[in-house]
Amino acid sequence: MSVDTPEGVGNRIRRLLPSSATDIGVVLVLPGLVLFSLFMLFPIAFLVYLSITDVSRAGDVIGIFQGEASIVWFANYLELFADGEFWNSIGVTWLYVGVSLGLKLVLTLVIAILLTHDRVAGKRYMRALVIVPMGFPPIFVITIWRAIFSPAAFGPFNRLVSAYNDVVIGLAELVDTIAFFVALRAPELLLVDVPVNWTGGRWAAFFGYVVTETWLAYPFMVIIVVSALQDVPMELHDAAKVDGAGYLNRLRHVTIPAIKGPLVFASILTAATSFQNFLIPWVFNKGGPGRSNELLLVYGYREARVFNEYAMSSAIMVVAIGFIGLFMWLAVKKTNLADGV
Amino acid sequence: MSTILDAIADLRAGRRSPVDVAKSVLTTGVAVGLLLLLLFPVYWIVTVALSRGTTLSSPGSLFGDPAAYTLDSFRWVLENESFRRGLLNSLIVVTVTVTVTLAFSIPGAYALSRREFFGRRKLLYGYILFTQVGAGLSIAVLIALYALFSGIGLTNNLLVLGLFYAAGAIPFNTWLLKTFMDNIPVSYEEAAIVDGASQWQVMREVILPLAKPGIAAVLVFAWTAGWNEFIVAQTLIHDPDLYPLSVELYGLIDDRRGTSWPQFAAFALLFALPVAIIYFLAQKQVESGLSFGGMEG
Amino acid sequence: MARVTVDELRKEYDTGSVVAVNDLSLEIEDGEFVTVVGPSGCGKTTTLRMLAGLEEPTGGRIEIGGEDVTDVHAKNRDVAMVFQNYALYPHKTVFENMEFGLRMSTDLSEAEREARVAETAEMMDIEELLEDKPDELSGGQKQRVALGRAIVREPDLFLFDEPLSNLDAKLRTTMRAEIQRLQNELGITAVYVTHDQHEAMTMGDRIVILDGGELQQQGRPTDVYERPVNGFVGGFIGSPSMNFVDVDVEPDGDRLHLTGRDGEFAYDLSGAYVDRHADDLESSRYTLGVRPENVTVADGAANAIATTVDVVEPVGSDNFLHLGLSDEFIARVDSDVRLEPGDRVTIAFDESDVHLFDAETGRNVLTRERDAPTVTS
Amino acid sequence: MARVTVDELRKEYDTGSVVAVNDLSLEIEDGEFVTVVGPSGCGKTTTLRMLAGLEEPTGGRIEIGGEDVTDVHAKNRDVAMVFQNYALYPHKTVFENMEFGLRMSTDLSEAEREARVAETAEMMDIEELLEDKPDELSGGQKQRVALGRAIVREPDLFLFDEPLSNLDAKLRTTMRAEIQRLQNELGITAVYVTHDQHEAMTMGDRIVILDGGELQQQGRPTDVYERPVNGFVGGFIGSPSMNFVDVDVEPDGDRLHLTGRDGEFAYDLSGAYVDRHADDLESSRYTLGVRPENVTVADGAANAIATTVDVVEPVGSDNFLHLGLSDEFIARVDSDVRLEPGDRVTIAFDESDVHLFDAETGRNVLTRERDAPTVTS
Amino acid sequence: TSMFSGDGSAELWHEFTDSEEETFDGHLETFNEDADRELDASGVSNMDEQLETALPANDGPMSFTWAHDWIGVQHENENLYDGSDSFDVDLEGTYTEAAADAVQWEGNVYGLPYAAETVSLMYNRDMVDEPPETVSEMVDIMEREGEYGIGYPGDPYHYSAYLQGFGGVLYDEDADELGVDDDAVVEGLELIRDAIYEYSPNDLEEDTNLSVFQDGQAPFAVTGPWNLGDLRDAGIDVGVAPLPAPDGGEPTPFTGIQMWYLTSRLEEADDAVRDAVLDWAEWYTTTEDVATTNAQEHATIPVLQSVVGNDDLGDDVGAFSQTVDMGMPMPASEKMDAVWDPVESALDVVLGSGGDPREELENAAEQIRDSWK
Ligand SMILES: Nc1ncnc2c1ncn2[C@@H]1O[C@H](COP(=O)(O)OP(=O)(O)OP(=O)(O)O)[C@@H](O)[C@H]1O
Ligand SMILES: Nc1ncnc2c1ncn2[C@@H]1O[C@H](COP(=O)(O)OP(=O)(O)OP(=O)(O)O)[C@@H](O)[C@H]1O
Ligand SMILES: [Mg+2]
Ligand SMILES: [Mg+2]
Repeated sequence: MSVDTPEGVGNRIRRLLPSSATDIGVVLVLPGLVLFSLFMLFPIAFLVYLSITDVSRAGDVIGIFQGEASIVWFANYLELFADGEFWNSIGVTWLYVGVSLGLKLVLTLVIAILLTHDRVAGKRYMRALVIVPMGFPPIFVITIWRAIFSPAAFGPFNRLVSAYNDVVIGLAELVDTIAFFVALRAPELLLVDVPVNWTGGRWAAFFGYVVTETWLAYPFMVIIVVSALQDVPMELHDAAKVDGAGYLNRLRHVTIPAIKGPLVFASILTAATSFQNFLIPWVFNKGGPGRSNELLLVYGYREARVFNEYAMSSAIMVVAIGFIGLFMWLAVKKTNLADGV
Repeated sequence: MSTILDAIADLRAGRRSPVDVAKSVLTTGVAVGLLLLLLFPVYWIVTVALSRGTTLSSPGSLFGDPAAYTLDSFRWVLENESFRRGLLNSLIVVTVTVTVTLAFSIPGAYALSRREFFGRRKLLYGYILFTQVGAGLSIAVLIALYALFSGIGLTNNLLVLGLFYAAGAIPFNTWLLKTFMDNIPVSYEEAAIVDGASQWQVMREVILPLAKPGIAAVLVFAWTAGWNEFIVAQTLIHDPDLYPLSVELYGLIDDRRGTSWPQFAAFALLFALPVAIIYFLAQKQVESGLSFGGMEG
Repeated sequence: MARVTVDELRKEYDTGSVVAVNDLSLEIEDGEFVTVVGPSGCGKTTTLRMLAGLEEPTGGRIEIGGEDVTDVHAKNRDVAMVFQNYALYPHKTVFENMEFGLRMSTDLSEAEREARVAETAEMMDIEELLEDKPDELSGGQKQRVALGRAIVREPDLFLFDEPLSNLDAKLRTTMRAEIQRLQNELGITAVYVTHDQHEAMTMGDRIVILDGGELQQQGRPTDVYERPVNGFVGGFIGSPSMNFVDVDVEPDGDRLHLTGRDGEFAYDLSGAYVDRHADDLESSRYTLGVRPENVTVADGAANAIATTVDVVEPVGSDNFLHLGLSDEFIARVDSDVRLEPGDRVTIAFDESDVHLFDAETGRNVLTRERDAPTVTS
Repeated sequence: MARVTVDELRKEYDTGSVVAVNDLSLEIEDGEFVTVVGPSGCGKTTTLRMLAGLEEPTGGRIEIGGEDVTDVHAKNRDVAMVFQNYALYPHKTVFENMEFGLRMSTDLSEAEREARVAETAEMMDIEELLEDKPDELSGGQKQRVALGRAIVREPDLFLFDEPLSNLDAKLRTTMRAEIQRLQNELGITAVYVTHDQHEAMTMGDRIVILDGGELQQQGRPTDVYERPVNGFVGGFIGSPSMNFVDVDVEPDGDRLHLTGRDGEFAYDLSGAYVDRHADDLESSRYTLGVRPENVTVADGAANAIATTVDVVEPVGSDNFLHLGLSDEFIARVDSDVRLEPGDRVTIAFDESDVHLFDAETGRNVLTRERDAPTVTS
Repeated sequence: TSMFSGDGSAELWHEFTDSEEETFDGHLETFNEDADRELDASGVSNMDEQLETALPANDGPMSFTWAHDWIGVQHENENLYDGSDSFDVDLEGTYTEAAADAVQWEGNVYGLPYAAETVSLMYNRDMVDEPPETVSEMVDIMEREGEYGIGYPGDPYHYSAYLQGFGGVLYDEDADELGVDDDAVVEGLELIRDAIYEYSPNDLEEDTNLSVFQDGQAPFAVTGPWNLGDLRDAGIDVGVAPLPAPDGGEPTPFTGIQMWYLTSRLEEADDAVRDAVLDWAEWYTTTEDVATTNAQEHATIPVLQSVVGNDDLGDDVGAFSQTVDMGMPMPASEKMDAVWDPVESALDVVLGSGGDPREELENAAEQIRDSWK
């Protein structure tokens, strides 16, 4: 960006001068910008204002126009930063974002690579099917996943785990009968205690969140990565083959670098979305057990709705928006998204 | 399909070795397996919608008793007055969202892609920064939002709701479309200008048709944004006659009295249908719209 | 059709740090076909784009058909441009591609437009393609459509930006003939940018050579070929390139004695040659230029120079001998002259084929007097 | 380096409906540089890709260095390929691009790899670019890196698929010289696909001409130029193209009298010429071929033919005269032969420069006996 | 109301289930026939959230129906209308004592009551001959019958009967005392853990719990009258009984009084509308036919004195009535709002992840006290 160089300044001045080419750009961008500001920036500004007042109830928020709130400046923020739950929440949220992103990336890559692979018949139809999760309302899907992760023994996931246990035991027995002289103790380690308490255990619940989040977000990433994969120049693969690279090496040295831009782009967007996830923890077990898995927005929501601390919750949201803003800003800086993918 | 037939023909003619064909069958098998695994919840939802009773999970067979499958729940949804009303309302909202998003983001994207103007880069940054803020914003500040909107009398209005979604969708979609337009060679546009086309004609005759894949992607994203959202809808709409489908759907979840899951599942499936249709229709366009690759000159 | 005047046209980029076109003045007669050549980045495209109105000049004036169009928007200039990549609208059929310009810039009725397109399509032999989309066409067909799209509008001025460079050699020959035929039939006024020697030499009534944004020379192709105003033009026009040898000049009676600064080379210029520019030969350092086809292998001739054959390149029709006289000194000889690398040969060339360029300014000491006529020709 | 044997190589696409390569057999000696030419779609790229292992042959065998590699995967063949669009890994630096092949296909240590890359980079004069990414390079630099990437691996066989076609004329000349220098220095075995006449003629020890997937002729470039086995090869090699005239042959004593089927043309072949192939001239319909550079404007010569000048194309070094003898009959004459369109001229060409092709099979009646030596040469 | 916008003009809001709505529509029709001004009603989902935003903005209904426990909050938020001067009914003389108390808050009458409700024990008659009277009896049966023993949704509302089964009170409204960490409540939670959760499908989710009963895999379930219809439709021969008593205690479930609330919008409403709404509340809560139909069709417990004890209401109502009698009205104070969530978290931790009951309840109590500050 040429901003502070003399040319930059010159350019800026020139661009400010009335000239049809410049004007029309502004005119075209302006409506969208105004609409966006009206409906998004303005509420954010309002939120920031709320966060420095002492409003506690819904009624007060609405009454704020009648000047019923007093300004307490940073009291809410100070209180927030002093709250251990808040820091726990921040930690869990980042962990959640990180782990689910990792899982999403792996899953997305596997799906996308499979569904663009030459050897897969009917891949176009499969690609259409695989993004079906995008069509359901999140609240519904999350409830379904909550049921899948039911801690009851007959919960679908618990059934899966039981089935897995059966397979392990079966295999162990098989090995045992074939090689009877081997004292086989390994299965104990491989077995899982059923039923798993998916909502009662902190990490079990966390696992449930991550799986659900991944399921919700992968279609978006798959669409983008599939599109990117279709654009990888065949010639690069040919060059790598001739250079002696096998499938995995080509994946690592040709495919992945070629789709890196879109992949990073999709990652950043879903990471930012999952940072703000509310419904998953809320529907699963309200960020439980206890408050151990409260993602940031659940924390904020609790403050607002349950404890009637609207100002506090606004402060939390401001912090959340700050985090996302910072995250996006860094991401954009690092990856040059502003110039395209 | 033709891939398979070709493979068989090739195998017969000895042009492909059995090993080669086996490899294809195996990879396809892996893909299908993965797909089945991923779509398990969807399959489950379908069986729930077909089941009798009211519960989602059941200690018996996971998928209920196929012999007892019934379409009652779907019938219930379709005959349900609020479904039909909600559908209409949702269509209104989504039409507004999609139209406004397209109407605002196409020119915006064009300007960002093709024109140099003061603050262009800052705006691009801003847009990307804010692409993801909208969603989370709505949850904790519902009251604030409501206070704002009711203060200026904009509650209970489907147009305003649609506009709100559009506002949230504009940054991301503008940026997406801008990225797409960056890859449309300028020479088409110049050819049209030299041919005597005005700015507007260039837009209509050249840019719009060429940006179709990008526009299709935006359409799908804007559509899902307007269609699936319910929290803001519920906050800004108090008149049950104006509830969009998502709010009606959410209303079926009754914490106190229990939810009738087959009905809920049937409702959700019907709810998801339009999105699925739109996507199937636009799939090819969307996939190339998101490819971020070059367009042939 | 129209006369085009370009007056001190200038284009700067990046706030003046890049001068793409440097005060270029040109007169293009009605019906004249001008080819523009020059190395990559010399400002050819920029000039064309300013003529089309796609780029705003930093300075200078453009007149088309007597009207000052410098500030006229591209869409209001009656100009057609054929782009290097054709820039056919991929979503429109061939018919729609051709009709688009008519629809935009004329108020012909639909029927009239159809008739015009049909007529042009016939002329270009693309009637059968009218319903196809560009991506169903081969390279040559695309090129034809791009030409047709320009022609159908019957504009004042045609601009071509390396229109054939994406075609293979055979197709290029065909299309070149096509364009020449159209030029003859329609008498179009055209500016044609190319980097193909053959096109530049054969297509234009006039050739314009640019370098670094500046006009180097303009004139009839053969004139430019035979009398390049400077070393750049001499080296740029012609393939293989003109051979250059750095020489020191020493008067020797009424003759001039040239000695190669890297040895081996010696040549005498006659009094007649000297007379034509005697007062110009002040400095003693010059570069001698002679074209490969003018170098002959001839033992007994006057002014013969003995040298070694480094490489023999038989190209079928001729043999190219790379000689040891300077870095890249080539003689084009008949293909039946069979020599081997390492052979000693004696070469000669006629005094009339010798060009002398000032080692500092590069200027051709002979053609200086002729600057005036070539510029206004 | 290695000897390459291609035996009845065949490639079909779309379940046999397209035969891209039709039972091609070739022997490439160790250290030989073979250029492959042919019109677009004739199967050049397909052949190369089969050699590289990127395409599975439908039939036939490929041996490299005595080993049958037909079913060996590309990554296990010791072959390097230079692609038309360079195909440099865009996210890797020049160094990494060059090192990649070594890393994949050899078990050299890092230090050894670095040394090899450094050495090659020096040879290619790209040491300074090692840290740059491909998109920071100019076309010529990219081309150099692509070459370096291939060379550094010291493979058995080099494959080039029109490596210079994306460069401009001047750069192409430089890079051509570069490749020739490498070829001389390293003595590489290479198959070089091109559509550039000049490259085809000058770069290869041998030239292979394909058409429609089938081998037409192979041999030393000058041999092929002078003795094309059929009309296709005659017309394809050489620029401007060989001139063709459809003639009827009538014996006239011991001579043969040729008459153009479209009038104007008449030529007598001597008994000596006739003797060389008398028994072949059964059919009476032939096509006569003569190269433009062999046609002279000469009034008094024997066998002179009077005709009209249609177009004069001065290309600087020569003038191309388009004559009325057949559709496209060109004479390349000296640039000081100044004729105007419409002038009557008398032309002549030597009997030894005349090719006679069977009108039906296209076969050159003269070179038939020489088929054997050219095929195995 | 145009096509795109509305003003939320329906005067009455409810969140009835389909079958309840059907009965309700009948009542409304009857009322509207004789009324001077017809009233309009809407089923609203997530009514609490809707009201919370609508009423302060002078939007939303004139009246809505819900259990009495919102009174405190709505009063705090100034969303209610005091009807004490407007009603002609004598509260104490017309409704049961609990019902009459429930609609009053700080001396204001914020609506009129029409039914009581609570959760009670349901048993599968095919598996259980005689409903158990004590928890030990129930445990015996659970040990014997079914894959699972009981479907018992795991939230403070459903569990309140046993949390408060040994004399503890989660929140004593009158004394303004928090009892969450009382020994008695801890004892109750231990009982729930050992004698109830142990036999449940180990998922607190209501859906899972109901499913085991509905599938005939558990002899017992604890739920409210609203699920009776569905359970019977699923083919279970459901019997309703009072909640069994723990050793040395008595189940004390929270009970709710269904009422028509008067909202603050009435203050500025037209006289005609206001009168119609007030009339409606009176008519609905004092018409015997309404009370009996609701009881017969939806097993709600009448609070209209003239109907209470009526024999025609059916066995189910009888059993529910007995449970209601054991119970205590939910606290309506807004302070109660802060109690639910921490207690639910505590249940979650204790039952779900084996936390210590005392410790977790003390934690919860601390949180609640914090948020009251
Ligand atoms: N938009 C631009 N911004 C900055 N510099 C530019 C721009 N366009 C062209 N230039 C510069 O102007 C000079 C002339 O460019 P131009 O494209 O006219 O060259 P050209 O003669 O057409 O070259 P080529 O043969 O490669 O097409 C070059 O140095 C180029 O880098
Ligand atoms: N993947 C493919 N499927 C079907 N046909 C193909 C495929 N690849 C090549 N062909 C066909 O095979 C023939 C030979 O193609 P090839 O690319 O080898 O030609 P080429 O000689 O390299 O041409 P060019 O000079 O244009 O590069 C052509 O007719 C082409 O259409
Ligand atoms: Mg250019
Ligand atoms: Mg090719």
